[in-house]
Amino acid sequence: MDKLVIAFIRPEKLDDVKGELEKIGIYPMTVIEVKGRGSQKGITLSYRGIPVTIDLIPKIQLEIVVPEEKVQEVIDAITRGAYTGNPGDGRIIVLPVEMNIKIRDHYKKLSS
Amino acid sequence: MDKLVIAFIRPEKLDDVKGELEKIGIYPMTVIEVKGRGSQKGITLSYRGIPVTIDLIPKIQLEIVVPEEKVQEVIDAITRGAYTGNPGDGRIIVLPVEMNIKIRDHYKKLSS
Amino acid sequence: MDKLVIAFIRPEKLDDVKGELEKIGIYPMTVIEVKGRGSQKGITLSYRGIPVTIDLIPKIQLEIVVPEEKVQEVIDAITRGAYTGNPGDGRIIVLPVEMNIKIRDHYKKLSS
Amino acid sequence: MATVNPGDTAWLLSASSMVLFMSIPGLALFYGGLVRSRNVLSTMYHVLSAFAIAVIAWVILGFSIAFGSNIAGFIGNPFQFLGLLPSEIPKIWPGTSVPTLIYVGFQGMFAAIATAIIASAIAERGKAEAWMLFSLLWVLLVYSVIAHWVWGGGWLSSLHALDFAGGMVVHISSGFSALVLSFIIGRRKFIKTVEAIPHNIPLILIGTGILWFGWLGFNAGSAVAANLDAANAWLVTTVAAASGALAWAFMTKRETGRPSTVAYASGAVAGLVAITPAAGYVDVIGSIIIGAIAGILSYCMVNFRIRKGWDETLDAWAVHGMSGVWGSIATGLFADPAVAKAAGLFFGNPYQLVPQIVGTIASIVYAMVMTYIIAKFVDAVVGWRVPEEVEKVGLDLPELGEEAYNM
Amino acid sequence: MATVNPGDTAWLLSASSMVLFMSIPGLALFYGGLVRSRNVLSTMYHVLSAFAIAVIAWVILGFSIAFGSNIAGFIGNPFQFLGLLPSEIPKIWPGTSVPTLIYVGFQGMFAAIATAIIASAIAERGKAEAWMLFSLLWVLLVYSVIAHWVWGGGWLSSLHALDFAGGMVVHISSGFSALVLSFIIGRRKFIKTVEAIPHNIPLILIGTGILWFGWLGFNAGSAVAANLDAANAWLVTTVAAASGALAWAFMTKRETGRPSTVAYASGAVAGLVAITPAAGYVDVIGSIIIGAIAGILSYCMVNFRIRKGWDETLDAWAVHGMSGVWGSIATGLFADPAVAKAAGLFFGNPYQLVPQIVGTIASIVYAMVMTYIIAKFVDAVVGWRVPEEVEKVGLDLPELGEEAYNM
Amino acid sequence: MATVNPGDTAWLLSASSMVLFMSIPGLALFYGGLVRSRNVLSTMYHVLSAFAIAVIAWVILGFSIAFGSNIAGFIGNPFQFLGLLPSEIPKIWPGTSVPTLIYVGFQGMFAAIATAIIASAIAERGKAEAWMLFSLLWVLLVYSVIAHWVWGGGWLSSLHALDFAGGMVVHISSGFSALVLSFIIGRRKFIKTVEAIPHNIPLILIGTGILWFGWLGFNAGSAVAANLDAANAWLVTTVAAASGALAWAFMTKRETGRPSTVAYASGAVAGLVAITPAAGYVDVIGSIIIGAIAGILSYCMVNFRIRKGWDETLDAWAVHGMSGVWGSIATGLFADPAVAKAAGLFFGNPYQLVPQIVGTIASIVYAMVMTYIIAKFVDAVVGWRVPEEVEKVGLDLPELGEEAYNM
Ligand SMILES: Nc1ncnc2c1ncn2[C@@H]1O[C@H](COP(=O)(O)OP(=O)(O)O)[C@@H](O)[C@H]1O
Ligand SMILES: Nc1ncnc2c1ncn2[C@@H]1O[C@H](COP(=O)(O)OP(=O)(O)O)[C@@H](O)[C@H]1O
Ligand SMILES: Nc1ncnc2c1ncn2[C@@H]1O[C@H](COP(=O)(O)OP(=O)(O)O)[C@@H](O)[C@H]1O
Repeated sequence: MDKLVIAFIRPEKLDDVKGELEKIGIYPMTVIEVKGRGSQKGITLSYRGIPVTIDLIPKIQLEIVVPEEKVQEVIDAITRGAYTGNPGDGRIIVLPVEMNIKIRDHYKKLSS
Repeated sequence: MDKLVIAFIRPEKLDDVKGELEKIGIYPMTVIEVKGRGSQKGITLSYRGIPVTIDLIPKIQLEIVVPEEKVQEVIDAITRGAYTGNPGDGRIIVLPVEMNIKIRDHYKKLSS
Repeated sequence: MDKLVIAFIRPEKLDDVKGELEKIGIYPMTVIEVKGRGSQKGITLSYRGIPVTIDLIPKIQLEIVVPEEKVQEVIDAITRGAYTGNPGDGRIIVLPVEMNIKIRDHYKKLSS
Repeated sequence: MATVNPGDTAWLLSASSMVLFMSIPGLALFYGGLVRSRNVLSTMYHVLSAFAIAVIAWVILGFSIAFGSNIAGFIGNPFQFLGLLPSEIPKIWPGTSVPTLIYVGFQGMFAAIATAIIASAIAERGKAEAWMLFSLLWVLLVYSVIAHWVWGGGWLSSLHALDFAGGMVVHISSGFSALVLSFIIGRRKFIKTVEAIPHNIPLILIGTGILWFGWLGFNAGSAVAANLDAANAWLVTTVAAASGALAWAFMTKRETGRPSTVAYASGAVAGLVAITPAAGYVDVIGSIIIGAIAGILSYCMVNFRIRKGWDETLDAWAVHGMSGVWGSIATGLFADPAVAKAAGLFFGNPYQLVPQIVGTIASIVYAMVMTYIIAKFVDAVVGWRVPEEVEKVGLDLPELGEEAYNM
Repeated sequence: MATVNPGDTAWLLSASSMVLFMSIPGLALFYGGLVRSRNVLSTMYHVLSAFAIAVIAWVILGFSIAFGSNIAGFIGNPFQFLGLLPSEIPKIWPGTSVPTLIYVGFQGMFAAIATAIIASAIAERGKAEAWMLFSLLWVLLVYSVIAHWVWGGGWLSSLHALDFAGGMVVHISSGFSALVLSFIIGRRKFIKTVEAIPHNIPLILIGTGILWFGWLGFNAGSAVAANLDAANAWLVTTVAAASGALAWAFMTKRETGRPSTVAYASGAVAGLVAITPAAGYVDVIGSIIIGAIAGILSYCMVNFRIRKGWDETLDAWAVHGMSGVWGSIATGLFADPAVAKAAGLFFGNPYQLVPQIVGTIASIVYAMVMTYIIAKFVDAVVGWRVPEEVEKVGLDLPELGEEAYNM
Repeated sequence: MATVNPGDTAWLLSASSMVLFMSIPGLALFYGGLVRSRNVLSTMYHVLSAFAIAVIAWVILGFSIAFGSNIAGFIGNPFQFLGLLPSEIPKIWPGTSVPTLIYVGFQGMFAAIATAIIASAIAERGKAEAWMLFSLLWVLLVYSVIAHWVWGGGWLSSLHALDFAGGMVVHISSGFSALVLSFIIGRRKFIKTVEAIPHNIPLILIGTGILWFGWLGFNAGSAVAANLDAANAWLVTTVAAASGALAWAFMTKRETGRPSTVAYASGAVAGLVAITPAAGYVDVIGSIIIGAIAGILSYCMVNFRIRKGWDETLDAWAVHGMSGVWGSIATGLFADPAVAKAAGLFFGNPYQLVPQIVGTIASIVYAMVMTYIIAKFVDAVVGWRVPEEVEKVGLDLPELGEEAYNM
């Protein structure tokens, strides 16, 4: 069965992540510009007396549908590409996919 | 097991929803700007003779990954924050999550 | 049980897809502007000597929550609306939904 | 017979163009950037439509009301230059060395922007139709009349009230009219704060730059000649704007720990407003002080209005109205006889304050009363507010059938 | 000997700058806002590149073709002012009181924007290289020649055709050239409608404001002096634009129940185009009518073109071409002898219509035939269209390696 | 006694307004579009705040330093025109026919934009407070002094160095100051390349258009009269910009297979910079060459800097500094005695190169040394860099409490 891998990563690491995925032969993906915060609750900056909280920081949400057997490889590749060692490196979740249909193929079936 | 809670809410209620979630100790989240319509099929405005249908209205899609036991609490908190009593208040769905990996932790595992 | 149908389609086909869905009585939906690439690995254009790869092309991600029994109908409608016959027509996936809550209804339950 | 002076005319042609540019697209951008993205076009349309209506009304009738021969100190003969028929107007405007038609154009740009400024009051909730009717009536019944009082030989000019480029005529009149209108149309629904939520600050800053640039034509053009007065007006305008911008940014930093670009922009406009009536009379040191106090004053007035919950959304009152009052009074304080013939309190002439205060009060009262009447009339005839559903989804799509951004 | 008049020169320096501003960035923004976001840069680049090429071509050769001594009524001596060597040109342009070089500059800005307007026809599908070659040939072989006919002492000026600021020379020539070019390059693929889909309406409105502002230099500068004619041109230009904007907005409201900001913008441009040939000859009342009819006419022409499925994408033909025709004819109708020496039909002189109609037809025919030849030549040498894949993904990335927005 | 010439004054009023517009919002947009979206406001604020500070500093003290009576060839008497008291200044600026105050204003706009250009060096990492202090010191201690040398009767003017509109005074001084400052503040962290990543190219192009438009006032206004020199400056400025734009676009195409709009914009600015010192002296053919070489040179310098990893982020050095050097030298090469009295190498006078080279070197050395001292002082007193966390999330929110876009 296929899985939907969703990764929340830093925008500036997208190219690295894409590179790592290409190395393992994974090309298809969907990219969404999102804002997010992790368990750090946002960053509070106060270097000028009055604090400002920056709690939603631009992130990239990456969605990749892959066959189950590829999931671990994909996770590893994303991790290699997205890692910096600082808070905010992100998170990867995997969801079950019940059907995965290519529109062009399905259309042919429909119209036949 | 973790769950992915997805809520479709009004943009202007995001701060309230965040507030309610903070009250129950939930900080991490991802926010996406989307457009949507509910079961009302969009709003048809016709006060000037020729109707215009505004069918896709800006909404916020909120994504929160939480442990199963927190799901109900999260749903309640979002509901409290998002409610106005008018059509368009939105909807919350819960999806199963099969894996939930923090990139920094996983990297350490990989490289060890 | 409900399902979450996610379709990745061409932006210019959104209206057609909406039309097909309306024909079968499906109105509610959420629309996200995303960028994506399919199995073609992006398009490499090189008509001027030095190639440029356009690998992430604007797409629309459509999200529709429907009861299980409607899923096939929805997939067929999306397919009819989104099809052009060229690479890039897109893909539809179906995810299981464990809970589906309308905020207005839930609020009433909470406050009663 | 007088002849056209090409130098003066050249400057007035440029200056008039610059003042047009203040409205189209300057003010439209400034206001448009301040609102939410679903209301940007309707807000810009308010400015654009008011401009076009005011221009047409001005050339047909308004100029006569303002500059026709004086009737009882109150208005000009409305039929004197009706339609500006070439046979009925002097070739050269009396008392100047420029063609009448560019004088009409220059003054018309003032009438148009004054009208457009009032759109502040109806942002995110006002109906375009109501607004367009209001614009037509306001430019003829309010603007043209006050212009006559001050510049057209009316009673305020007899009192020797100083208003170099329109502190009373343009800014007080429009700012206080906006305040009245905001009460008649009522607050926006579905908002948490009566503060504007800017959707696109670079747009605001483009608008600010265009306003500043155009204001140099506005003020220095008001000399109606390329002469020493114009040069003085040019320099003090620039200085007062810089001073106002820094003052407001400083106030914001004092309160929140940070300056801001919107603070800078608002302060620049406040400084520009305040120097407007004074530009031909005060010196550089005076202009630094006038600008700085304008920035501080309008900053406080914006906060005051927000605390009160007044939804005069884009602050025409706090910025144009109140800095207009300050500038009109300040002219009576800082007028330096070494610049022009007039002296203010700080240069030994306390009497100048009298016509300044009288003119200020008269402009405020007349503008508020007339706006009340016109706005109530428009409410009865057309109705001011869009339906609630429209306000909720934003005005651009239902009012104009357009969305600003389709990326 | 003639001396430079500083006043006239001051105005021409300003006016020339304003006309430059119309192209860079005015027209580029107007066009750029009208297309989809993946084509905005390539569309802007069409305007930018045409401008630069036309400027260089003009100072080297074009000015001589247009204003060199008359050869058979058809062109000027192309070698007369080649490269504008200081030793070979008069210091002051004969018949004016301004330096030759600013006259060259002012006229060059006209040549450049006329060329850039044609980019309308190739939006979202034209190759930059082909376009740049086309620009070079068009400005020399079409623009400069028609400019000679009308303003350089050519045959149309002998017929006393009136074209104050370029209704025939600039707008008819570019508008009809765009129509021809749109047929040669063919329709965009992958579109559902030949209407433009604006990705950013505030950009369009900034462009509109800049165009309007600059047009005042364009028309009032065409008096080549800061005089009564310039003042008349300034005022009627402003009024016609306002009138055109309201007329088009009104038509849109009549049909769809709502006005729109793009309607307003288009109408303003139509009004500006139509008043261009007339600005030195008609009075204010005439300009209101000319502007309003231009707004209505171009509105109908846009709809006509869309119904026909003609992909003259950004409406250079419907707006510049057709309102240019209307304005050129209207000059023969509304020319008021109280404004300048010329009289039109409504002022008792039906004969003025003859050169107006002849000039209009001649400009249309010459521009269309020559554009056909040049465009076919460019097609053969470079090819007009980007590959299909490029058209599908938008031109910005493949043609320029850039994306407009990276938020 | 000298009287005010209205034509010259008209032009200077317009030109000064145009130069103001170059900074507010021209340069602010140009720079703002080049950075990432989370730094756009802080970058624009650098320009805005420097402008306001420089204006105030200039009218109080800077003008005296630059144009007060000469002290030892090095600076002007700083107390002579302190605060520009009307009683202490001549009505008409000696040697011109324009009011002193507009001369002050015109020159002040130069001081302000020169200062603002340096903001290039601190983009995406510099603290607003440090920058504002730096601006104040720089405009007084660097700009005003070099302006005195070249234009205020100082030692470089005694050497007959030619700098028509500020190649040395404005562009070399600011460009090389930016280079020094970029080393003192250090590279941005968290970037992969020292190239700027433009978040909004249409903003850059609006900025470019405004810069080009304003530059015509900058260069042609430097004639301080509406005369033959101004006309020459106007035309060669336009031509050099077009030539530079095409040259840079061509270089980019040569290397990457495509031109680009940012290439065009950068090339136009490079051409404008290079023609600045030369505008009153060279002919049209000279300007085509000067512009083209400027485009190529600055293109190479940008690439050089990026290869070196120098984070002079928005290329003030590569574009303003290096094309400023080229233009200053080129004036000594291409000055055509048929244009003005001066002749360069190619017109038989090799000696003009001496003061050009001396002036260039002196400006570079003085600007670099003084900027080093001032920047180190500011570092010690305020500190240049925002905290790392701030740099990571972008400066707009933490420094200004604002986000540019809230769709
Ligand atoms: N529990 C969660 N639910 C939804 N999104 C999350 C969650 N945790 C993290 N994210 C997303 O991942 C991004 C990066 O998270 P990150 O800051 O790396 O988490 P942490 O601080 O725990 O390392 C966040 O900005 C957010 O978009
Ligand atoms: N079935 C659905 N599938 C996908 N999205 C939905 C669905 N129902 C609602 N939404 C999202 O939730 C938003 C709010 O829905 P809402 O209008 O509150 O529904 P209702 O009208 O039934 O109360 C919509 O704009 C849409 O984005
Ligand atoms: N495996 C996948 N994972 C995530 N998104 C995908 C995947 N395959 C396709 N997509 C999305 O669907 C869009 C259209 O895909 P498409 O190009 O039609 O695939 P194909 O080339 O196989 O037909 C892509 O741009 C991407 O957004």
